[in-house]
Amino acid sequence: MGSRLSKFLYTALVMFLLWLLLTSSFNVQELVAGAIIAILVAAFTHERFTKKGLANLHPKRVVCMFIYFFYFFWQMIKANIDVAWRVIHPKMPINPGIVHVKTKMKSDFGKLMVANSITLTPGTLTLEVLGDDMLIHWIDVKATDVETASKMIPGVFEKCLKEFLE
Amino acid sequence: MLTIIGWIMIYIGATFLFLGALGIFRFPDVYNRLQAGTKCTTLGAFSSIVGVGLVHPAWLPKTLLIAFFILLTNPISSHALGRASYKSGVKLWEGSVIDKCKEFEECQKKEEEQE
Amino acid sequence: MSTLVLYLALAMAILMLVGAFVVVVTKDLLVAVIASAVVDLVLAILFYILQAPDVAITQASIGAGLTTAIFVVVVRKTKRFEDD
Amino acid sequence: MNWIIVLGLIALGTVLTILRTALGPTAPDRVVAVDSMTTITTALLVLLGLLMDRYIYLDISLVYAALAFIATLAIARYLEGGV
Repeated sequence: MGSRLSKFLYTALVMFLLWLLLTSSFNVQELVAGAIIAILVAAFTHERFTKKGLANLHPKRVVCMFIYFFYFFWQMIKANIDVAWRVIHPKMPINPGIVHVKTKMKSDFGKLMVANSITLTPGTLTLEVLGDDMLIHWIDVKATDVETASKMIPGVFEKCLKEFLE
Repeated sequence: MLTIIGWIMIYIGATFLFLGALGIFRFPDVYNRLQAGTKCTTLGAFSSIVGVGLVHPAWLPKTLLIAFFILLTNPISSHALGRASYKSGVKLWEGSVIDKCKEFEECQKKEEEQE
Repeated sequence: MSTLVLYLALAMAILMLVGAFVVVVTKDLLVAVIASAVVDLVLAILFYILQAPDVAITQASIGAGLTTAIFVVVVRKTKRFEDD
Repeated sequence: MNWIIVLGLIALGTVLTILRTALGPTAPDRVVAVDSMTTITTALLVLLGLLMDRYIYLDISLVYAALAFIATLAIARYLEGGV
Protein backbone atom coordinates (compact mmCIF):
# COMPACT_ATOMS: atom_id res chain seq x y z
CA MET A 1 0.00 0.00 0.00
CA GLY A 2 1.23 3.44 -0.89
CA SER A 3 2.45 6.10 1.48
CA ARG A 4 0.38 9.05 2.62
CA LEU A 5 2.13 11.50 0.31
CA SER A 6 1.54 9.49 -2.81
CA LYS A 7 -2.12 8.98 -1.87
CA PHE A 8 -2.45 12.73 -1.34
CA LEU A 9 -0.80 13.60 -4.66
CA TYR A 10 -2.92 11.11 -6.59
CA THR A 11 -6.17 12.43 -5.09
CA ALA A 12 -5.21 16.05 -5.76
CA LEU A 13 -4.31 15.19 -9.36
CA VAL A 14 -7.63 13.44 -10.03
CA MET A 15 -9.60 16.28 -8.42
CA PHE A 16 -7.74 18.89 -10.48
CA LEU A 17 -8.44 16.95 -13.70
CA LEU A 18 -12.13 16.83 -12.74
CA TRP A 19 -12.08 20.62 -12.19
CA LEU A 20 -10.51 21.12 -15.62
CA LEU A 21 -13.21 19.00 -17.24
CA LEU A 22 -15.95 20.88 -15.40
CA THR A 23 -14.81 24.41 -16.18
CA SER A 24 -12.99 23.65 -19.47
CA SER A 25 -11.14 26.98 -19.46
CA PHE A 26 -7.48 27.85 -18.98
CA ASN A 27 -7.98 31.21 -17.33
CA VAL A 28 -5.29 31.78 -14.66
CA GLN A 29 -7.74 32.69 -11.89
CA GLU A 30 -9.81 29.58 -12.43
CA LEU A 31 -6.70 27.40 -12.49
CA VAL A 32 -5.50 28.83 -9.13
CA ALA A 33 -8.91 28.41 -7.54
CA GLY A 34 -9.13 24.86 -8.84
CA ALA A 35 -5.69 23.98 -7.48
CA ILE A 36 -6.56 25.34 -4.02
CA ILE A 37 -9.86 23.45 -3.91
CA ALA A 38 -8.24 20.25 -5.16
CA ILE A 39 -5.60 20.42 -2.42
CA LEU A 40 -8.23 21.09 0.24
CA VAL A 41 -10.42 18.20 -0.89
CA ALA A 42 -7.40 15.89 -1.11
CA ALA A 43 -6.28 16.83 2.40
CA PHE A 44 -9.58 15.64 3.83
CA THR A 45 -10.39 12.61 1.72
CA HIS A 46 -7.17 10.95 0.56
CA GLU A 47 -7.44 8.12 3.09
CA ARG A 48 -10.77 6.97 1.71
CA PHE A 49 -10.31 7.82 -1.95
CA THR A 50 -7.48 5.47 -2.88
CA LYS A 51 -5.44 2.62 -1.47
CA LYS A 52 -2.43 2.52 -3.78
CA GLY A 53 -1.77 6.19 -4.48
CA LEU A 54 0.50 7.08 -7.37
CA ALA A 55 1.06 3.40 -8.18
CA ASN A 56 -2.24 3.59 -10.07
CA LEU A 57 -0.48 5.57 -12.79
CA HIS A 58 2.08 2.89 -13.68
CA PRO A 59 2.34 2.75 -17.53
CA LYS A 60 1.40 -0.92 -17.71
CA ARG A 61 -1.78 -0.25 -15.76
CA VAL A 62 -2.71 2.70 -17.98
CA VAL A 63 -2.19 0.70 -21.18
CA CYS A 64 -4.24 -2.16 -19.81
CA MET A 65 -6.99 0.26 -18.83
CA PHE A 66 -7.17 1.59 -22.39
CA ILE A 67 -7.33 -1.92 -23.83
CA TYR A 68 -10.06 -2.74 -21.34
CA PHE A 69 -12.07 0.31 -22.30
CA PHE A 70 -11.95 -0.43 -26.01
CA TYR A 71 -12.88 -4.06 -25.46
CA PHE A 72 -15.68 -2.92 -23.17
CA PHE A 73 -17.09 -0.52 -25.76
CA TRP A 74 -17.01 -3.19 -28.43
CA GLN A 75 -18.91 -5.56 -26.14
CA MET A 76 -21.39 -2.82 -25.28
CA ILE A 77 -22.19 -2.12 -28.93
CA LYS A 78 -22.67 -5.85 -29.55
CA ALA A 79 -24.96 -6.06 -26.52
CA ASN A 80 -27.10 -3.22 -27.77
CA ILE A 81 -27.51 -4.63 -31.27
CA ASP A 82 -28.45 -7.96 -29.68
CA VAL A 83 -31.08 -6.48 -27.37
CA ALA A 84 -32.43 -4.20 -30.12
CA TRP A 85 -32.86 -7.19 -32.40
CA ARG A 86 -34.78 -9.00 -29.69
CA VAL A 87 -36.97 -5.94 -29.18
CA ILE A 88 -38.00 -5.40 -32.80
CA HIS A 89 -38.40 -9.10 -33.63
CA PRO A 90 -42.17 -9.73 -33.69
CA LYS A 91 -41.95 -12.96 -31.68
CA MET A 92 -39.44 -11.71 -29.05
CA PRO A 93 -36.96 -14.66 -29.01
CA ILE A 94 -36.09 -14.49 -25.31
CA ASN A 95 -35.17 -17.38 -23.05
CA PRO A 96 -34.54 -15.79 -19.67
CA GLY A 97 -33.35 -17.21 -16.37
CA ILE A 98 -31.15 -16.54 -13.34
CA VAL A 99 -27.74 -18.26 -13.22
CA HIS A 100 -25.03 -18.40 -10.58
CA VAL A 101 -21.37 -17.58 -11.33
CA LYS A 102 -18.23 -17.17 -9.26
CA THR A 103 -15.85 -14.22 -9.49
CA LYS A 104 -12.14 -14.18 -8.80
CA MET A 105 -11.88 -10.51 -7.81
CA LYS A 106 -10.95 -9.79 -4.20
CA SER A 107 -11.33 -6.04 -3.64
CA ASP A 108 -14.66 -4.24 -3.44
CA PHE A 109 -13.82 -1.87 -6.28
CA GLY A 110 -12.90 -4.81 -8.50
CA LYS A 111 -16.25 -6.44 -7.77
CA LEU A 112 -18.02 -3.17 -8.58
CA MET A 113 -16.24 -2.91 -11.94
CA VAL A 114 -16.96 -6.55 -12.83
CA ALA A 115 -20.62 -6.17 -11.88
CA ASN A 116 -21.01 -2.96 -13.88
CA SER A 117 -19.31 -4.51 -16.90
CA ILE A 118 -21.56 -7.55 -16.69
CA THR A 119 -24.61 -5.33 -16.56
CA LEU A 120 -23.65 -3.47 -19.71
CA THR A 121 -22.61 -6.48 -21.83
CA PRO A 122 -24.65 -8.94 -23.90
CA GLY A 123 -27.88 -10.03 -22.29
CA THR A 124 -26.75 -10.18 -18.68
CA LEU A 125 -27.70 -8.20 -15.58
CA THR A 126 -26.22 -8.53 -12.10
CA LEU A 127 -28.91 -9.11 -9.50
CA GLU A 128 -26.96 -9.87 -6.32
CA VAL A 129 -23.34 -10.03 -5.16
CA LEU A 130 -22.65 -12.15 -2.07
CA GLY A 131 -18.94 -12.49 -1.42
CA ASP A 132 -17.60 -14.53 -4.34
CA ASP A 133 -20.99 -15.50 -5.68
CA MET A 134 -22.88 -13.46 -8.25
CA LEU A 135 -26.46 -14.06 -9.33
CA ILE A 136 -27.03 -12.97 -12.90
CA HIS A 137 -30.19 -12.60 -14.94
CA TRP A 138 -29.44 -13.85 -18.44
CA ILE A 139 -31.82 -13.04 -21.26
CA ASP A 140 -30.80 -16.07 -23.33
CA VAL A 141 -29.56 -18.89 -21.09
CA LYS A 142 -26.93 -21.06 -22.74
CA ALA A 143 -25.34 -22.85 -19.76
CA THR A 144 -26.83 -23.55 -16.36
CA ASP A 145 -23.98 -25.03 -14.29
CA VAL A 146 -21.59 -22.81 -12.36
CA GLU A 147 -18.28 -23.52 -14.14
CA THR A 148 -19.43 -23.04 -17.73
CA ALA A 149 -21.40 -19.92 -16.89
CA SER A 150 -18.44 -18.45 -14.99
CA LYS A 151 -16.27 -19.01 -18.03
CA MET A 152 -18.80 -17.48 -20.40
CA ILE A 153 -19.90 -14.36 -18.53
CA PRO A 154 -17.19 -12.64 -16.45
CA GLY A 155 -14.18 -14.63 -17.74
CA VAL A 156 -12.67 -12.23 -20.24
CA PHE A 157 -13.24 -9.09 -18.20
CA GLU A 158 -11.51 -10.48 -15.15
CA LYS A 159 -8.25 -11.15 -16.99
CA CYS A 160 -7.70 -7.53 -17.89
CA LEU A 161 -9.28 -6.04 -14.78
CA LYS A 162 -6.98 -8.11 -12.56
CA GLU A 163 -3.99 -6.58 -14.33
CA PHE A 164 -4.76 -2.99 -13.52
CA LEU A 165 -6.66 -3.27 -10.27
CA GLU A 166 -4.85 -5.86 -8.17
CA MET B 1 -16.34 16.31 -41.14
CA LEU B 2 -16.68 16.23 -37.35
CA THR B 3 -20.18 17.64 -37.73
CA ILE B 4 -21.22 14.76 -39.97
CA ILE B 5 -19.81 12.15 -37.56
CA GLY B 6 -21.56 13.92 -34.70
CA TRP B 7 -24.89 13.91 -36.49
CA ILE B 8 -24.54 10.22 -37.31
CA MET B 9 -23.89 9.51 -33.64
CA ILE B 10 -26.92 11.57 -32.62
CA TYR B 11 -29.09 9.58 -35.03
CA ILE B 12 -27.78 6.27 -33.69
CA GLY B 13 -28.35 7.45 -30.13
CA ALA B 14 -31.92 8.60 -30.79
CA THR B 15 -32.72 5.29 -32.47
CA PHE B 16 -31.38 3.31 -29.53
CA LEU B 17 -33.26 5.47 -27.04
CA PHE B 18 -36.48 4.78 -28.93
CA LEU B 19 -35.73 1.04 -29.10
CA GLY B 20 -35.05 0.94 -25.36
CA ALA B 21 -38.39 2.58 -24.65
CA LEU B 22 -40.09 0.13 -27.02
CA GLY B 23 -38.41 -2.74 -25.18
CA ILE B 24 -39.69 -1.43 -21.88
CA PHE B 25 -43.16 -1.34 -23.37
CA ARG B 26 -43.07 -4.81 -24.96
CA PHE B 27 -41.11 -7.18 -22.73
CA PRO B 28 -43.08 -9.43 -20.38
CA ASP B 29 -41.53 -9.08 -16.89
CA VAL B 30 -39.50 -6.66 -14.77
CA TYR B 31 -36.11 -8.26 -15.33
CA ASN B 32 -36.35 -8.28 -19.12
CA ARG B 33 -37.59 -4.71 -19.06
CA LEU B 34 -34.59 -3.83 -16.93
CA GLN B 35 -32.30 -5.40 -19.53
CA ALA B 36 -33.73 -3.31 -22.36
CA GLY B 37 -34.00 -0.20 -20.22
CA THR B 38 -30.42 -0.35 -19.04
CA LYS B 39 -28.49 -1.34 -22.12
CA CYS B 40 -30.29 0.51 -24.88
CA THR B 41 -30.80 3.75 -22.99
CA THR B 42 -27.21 3.81 -21.71
CA LEU B 43 -25.69 3.43 -25.17
CA GLY B 44 -28.30 5.75 -26.68
CA ALA B 45 -27.67 8.52 -24.17
CA PHE B 46 -23.90 8.04 -24.38
CA SER B 47 -23.87 8.16 -28.17
CA SER B 48 -26.14 11.18 -28.55
CA ILE B 49 -24.37 13.19 -25.82
CA VAL B 50 -20.91 12.56 -27.30
CA GLY B 51 -22.40 13.36 -30.70
CA VAL B 52 -23.44 16.78 -29.43
CA GLY B 53 -19.89 17.25 -28.18
CA LEU B 54 -18.53 16.43 -31.65
CA VAL B 55 -20.91 18.82 -33.41
CA HIS B 56 -19.81 21.61 -31.05
CA PRO B 57 -16.14 20.83 -30.23
CA ALA B 58 -15.86 23.52 -27.52
CA TRP B 59 -18.42 21.60 -25.46
CA LEU B 60 -16.58 18.27 -25.66
CA PRO B 61 -15.12 18.13 -22.07
CA LYS B 62 -18.42 18.73 -20.32
CA THR B 63 -20.35 16.35 -22.55
CA LEU B 64 -17.72 13.67 -21.89
CA LEU B 65 -18.21 14.23 -18.16
CA ILE B 66 -22.01 13.88 -18.45
CA ALA B 67 -21.61 10.71 -20.50
CA PHE B 68 -19.19 9.32 -17.92
CA PHE B 69 -21.66 9.99 -15.10
CA ILE B 70 -24.38 8.18 -17.01
CA LEU B 71 -22.08 5.24 -17.71
CA LEU B 72 -21.24 5.02 -14.01
CA THR B 73 -24.63 5.53 -12.35
CA ASN B 74 -26.97 3.66 -14.69
CA PRO B 75 -25.74 0.10 -14.00
CA ILE B 76 -25.74 0.78 -10.25
CA SER B 77 -29.36 1.91 -10.18
CA SER B 78 -30.47 -0.96 -12.39
CA HIS B 79 -28.67 -3.43 -10.13
CA ALA B 80 -30.38 -1.96 -7.07
CA LEU B 81 -33.75 -2.12 -8.81
CA GLY B 82 -33.28 -5.73 -9.88
CA ARG B 83 -32.33 -6.83 -6.39
CA ALA B 84 -35.17 -4.86 -4.83
CA SER B 85 -37.76 -6.31 -7.19
CA TYR B 86 -36.54 -9.85 -6.49
CA LYS B 87 -36.67 -9.27 -2.75
CA SER B 88 -40.10 -7.69 -2.89
CA GLY B 89 -41.40 -10.88 -4.43
CA VAL B 90 -41.91 -10.15 -8.13
CA LYS B 91 -42.21 -13.47 -9.99
CA LEU B 92 -40.21 -14.29 -13.08
CA TRP B 93 -41.96 -14.64 -16.42
CA GLU B 94 -43.47 -18.12 -16.83
CA GLY B 95 -41.26 -18.90 -19.83
CA SER B 96 -38.10 -18.59 -17.72
CA VAL B 97 -35.69 -21.50 -17.81
CA ILE B 98 -33.91 -21.56 -14.47
CA ASP B 99 -33.91 -19.71 -11.15
CA LYS B 100 -30.77 -20.23 -9.09
CA CYS B 101 -31.82 -17.50 -6.66
CA LYS B 102 -33.98 -19.93 -4.75
CA GLU B 103 -30.85 -21.63 -3.39
CA PHE B 104 -29.72 -18.54 -1.51
CA GLU B 105 -31.38 -17.35 1.65
CA GLU B 106 -30.24 -13.76 1.29
CA CYS B 107 -32.30 -13.29 -1.84
CA GLN B 108 -35.59 -14.23 -0.26
CA LYS B 109 -38.07 -11.74 1.02
CA LYS B 110 -37.79 -10.99 4.71
CA GLU B 111 -41.09 -11.45 6.51
CA GLU B 112 -41.85 -8.40 8.61
CA GLU B 113 -44.72 -6.42 9.93
CA GLN B 114 -45.68 -3.39 7.91
CA GLU B 115 -47.55 -1.53 10.62
CA MET C 1 -37.40 25.83 -35.29
CA SER C 2 -39.30 27.77 -32.67
CA THR C 3 -42.55 26.07 -33.72
CA LEU C 4 -40.81 22.72 -33.23
CA VAL C 5 -39.86 23.66 -29.68
CA LEU C 6 -43.43 24.85 -29.12
CA TYR C 7 -44.86 21.50 -30.20
CA LEU C 8 -42.38 19.75 -27.90
CA ALA C 9 -43.54 21.94 -24.99
CA LEU C 10 -47.15 21.03 -25.81
CA ALA C 11 -46.35 17.32 -25.82
CA MET C 12 -44.54 17.66 -22.49
CA ALA C 13 -47.53 19.48 -20.95
CA ILE C 14 -49.84 16.64 -22.03
CA LEU C 15 -47.43 14.08 -20.52
CA MET C 16 -47.44 16.06 -17.29
CA LEU C 17 -51.23 15.88 -17.23
CA VAL C 18 -51.07 12.09 -17.64
CA GLY C 19 -48.65 11.84 -14.70
CA ALA C 20 -50.82 14.09 -12.51
CA PHE C 21 -53.88 12.00 -13.38
CA VAL C 22 -52.10 8.85 -12.22
CA VAL C 23 -51.16 10.62 -8.96
CA VAL C 24 -54.79 11.52 -8.27
CA VAL C 25 -56.38 8.22 -9.27
CA THR C 26 -54.14 5.56 -7.72
CA LYS C 27 -54.69 3.95 -4.31
CA ASP C 28 -51.07 2.82 -3.90
CA LEU C 29 -49.15 5.73 -2.38
CA LEU C 30 -45.76 4.48 -3.62
CA VAL C 31 -47.10 4.63 -7.18
CA ALA C 32 -48.26 8.16 -6.46
CA VAL C 33 -44.72 9.07 -5.34
CA ILE C 34 -43.25 7.60 -8.54
CA ALA C 35 -45.75 9.44 -10.73
CA SER C 36 -45.07 12.71 -8.92
CA ALA C 37 -41.38 12.16 -9.71
CA VAL C 38 -42.42 11.98 -13.37
CA VAL C 39 -44.36 15.26 -13.00
CA ASP C 40 -41.27 16.92 -11.49
CA LEU C 41 -39.10 15.60 -14.32
CA VAL C 42 -41.37 16.92 -17.05
CA LEU C 43 -41.79 20.22 -15.23
CA ALA C 44 -38.01 20.67 -15.30
CA ILE C 45 -38.02 20.08 -19.07
CA LEU C 46 -40.81 22.65 -19.45
CA PHE C 47 -38.86 25.28 -17.49
CA TYR C 48 -35.88 24.48 -19.67
CA ILE C 49 -37.83 24.90 -22.90
CA LEU C 50 -39.28 28.20 -21.68
CA GLN C 51 -35.68 29.46 -21.26
CA ALA C 52 -35.41 29.63 -17.48
CA PRO C 53 -32.23 27.64 -16.81
CA ASP C 54 -31.80 28.66 -13.16
CA VAL C 55 -35.34 27.64 -12.21
CA ALA C 56 -34.84 24.41 -14.13
CA ILE C 57 -31.61 23.62 -12.28
CA THR C 58 -33.33 24.09 -8.91
CA GLN C 59 -36.35 22.09 -9.97
CA ALA C 60 -34.09 19.29 -11.21
CA SER C 61 -32.01 19.02 -8.07
CA ILE C 62 -34.85 19.41 -5.54
CA GLY C 63 -37.58 17.66 -7.47
CA ALA C 64 -35.56 14.75 -8.76
CA GLY C 65 -33.51 13.86 -5.73
CA LEU C 66 -34.79 15.34 -2.51
CA THR C 67 -38.60 15.37 -2.76
CA THR C 68 -38.87 11.77 -3.87
CA ALA C 69 -36.53 10.54 -1.13
CA ILE C 70 -38.45 12.44 1.58
CA PHE C 71 -41.81 11.16 0.29
CA VAL C 72 -40.46 7.60 0.31
CA VAL C 73 -39.39 8.00 3.94
CA VAL C 74 -42.85 9.37 4.78
CA VAL C 75 -44.59 6.43 3.08
CA ARG C 76 -42.31 4.11 5.03
CA LYS C 77 -43.19 5.74 8.33
CA THR C 78 -46.94 5.71 7.76
CA LYS C 79 -48.61 3.15 5.47
CA ARG C 80 -48.56 2.29 1.83
CA PHE C 81 -52.14 1.65 0.76
CA GLU C 82 -54.92 4.16 0.98
CA ASP C 83 -58.23 3.16 2.60
CA ASP C 84 -61.39 3.09 0.56
CA MET D 1 -35.44 18.08 -40.93
CA ASN D 2 -32.74 16.51 -38.74
CA TRP D 3 -34.30 17.92 -35.63
CA ILE D 4 -37.80 16.71 -36.49
CA ILE D 5 -36.61 13.10 -36.80
CA VAL D 6 -34.40 13.10 -33.69
CA LEU D 7 -36.81 14.91 -31.39
CA GLY D 8 -39.70 12.86 -32.77
CA LEU D 9 -37.95 9.58 -31.93
CA ILE D 10 -37.12 10.77 -28.43
CA ALA D 11 -40.63 12.10 -27.82
CA LEU D 12 -42.11 8.77 -28.95
CA GLY D 13 -39.81 6.99 -26.53
CA THR D 14 -40.91 9.26 -23.69
CA VAL D 15 -44.56 8.58 -24.52
CA LEU D 16 -43.93 4.81 -24.39
CA THR D 17 -42.22 5.01 -20.99
CA ILE D 18 -45.03 7.21 -19.64
CA LEU D 19 -47.55 4.63 -20.86
CA ARG D 20 -45.61 1.91 -19.04
CA THR D 21 -45.59 4.09 -15.93
CA ALA D 22 -49.36 4.51 -16.09
CA LEU D 23 -50.15 0.88 -16.98
CA GLY D 24 -47.42 -1.16 -15.27
CA PRO D 25 -48.87 -3.94 -13.14
CA THR D 26 -46.45 -3.73 -10.18
CA ALA D 27 -44.52 -0.89 -8.57
CA PRO D 28 -41.06 -2.10 -9.80
CA ASP D 29 -42.29 -1.89 -13.40
CA ARG D 30 -43.11 1.76 -12.91
CA VAL D 31 -39.78 2.49 -11.26
CA VAL D 32 -37.94 0.87 -14.18
CA ALA D 33 -39.89 3.02 -16.61
CA VAL D 34 -39.18 6.21 -14.63
CA ASP D 35 -35.48 5.35 -14.37
CA SER D 36 -35.02 4.93 -18.10
CA MET D 37 -37.16 8.01 -18.70
CA THR D 38 -34.63 9.92 -16.60
CA THR D 39 -31.82 8.76 -18.86
CA ILE D 40 -33.79 9.67 -21.98
CA THR D 41 -34.49 13.08 -20.47
CA THR D 42 -30.81 13.72 -19.81
CA ALA D 43 -30.04 13.08 -23.46
CA LEU D 44 -32.98 15.24 -24.50
CA LEU D 45 -31.73 18.15 -22.38
CA VAL D 46 -28.28 18.00 -24.00
CA LEU D 47 -29.84 17.88 -27.46
CA LEU D 48 -32.07 20.87 -26.68
CA GLY D 49 -28.97 22.70 -25.49
CA LEU D 50 -27.48 22.14 -28.95
CA LEU D 51 -30.72 23.25 -30.63
CA MET D 52 -30.91 26.50 -28.67
CA ASP D 53 -27.12 26.95 -28.70
CA ARG D 54 -26.66 27.82 -25.01
CA TYR D 55 -23.65 26.47 -23.13
CA ILE D 56 -25.21 26.95 -19.69
CA TYR D 57 -27.93 24.43 -20.45
CA LEU D 58 -25.39 21.62 -20.14
CA ASP D 59 -25.13 22.30 -16.39
CA ILE D 60 -28.75 21.27 -15.85
CA SER D 61 -28.08 18.01 -17.61
CA LEU D 62 -25.00 17.45 -15.45
CA VAL D 63 -26.99 18.01 -12.25
CA TYR D 64 -29.64 15.67 -13.54
CA ALA D 65 -27.19 12.90 -14.43
CA ALA D 66 -25.58 13.12 -11.00
CA LEU D 67 -28.70 13.48 -8.84
CA ALA D 68 -31.58 11.67 -10.49
CA PHE D 69 -30.46 8.22 -9.45
CA ILE D 70 -30.79 9.12 -5.76
CA ALA D 71 -34.57 8.89 -6.17
CA THR D 72 -34.25 5.48 -7.81
CA LEU D 73 -31.97 4.27 -5.03
CA ALA D 74 -34.39 5.51 -2.35
CA ILE D 75 -37.33 3.69 -3.90
CA ALA D 76 -35.22 0.55 -4.35
CA ARG D 77 -34.25 0.63 -0.67
CA TYR D 78 -37.89 0.99 0.26
CA LEU D 79 -38.89 -2.03 -1.84
CA GLU D 80 -36.15 -4.10 -0.23
CA GLY D 81 -37.59 -3.38 3.19
CA GLY D 82 -35.39 -0.68 4.73
CA VAL D 83 -34.78 2.99 4.05
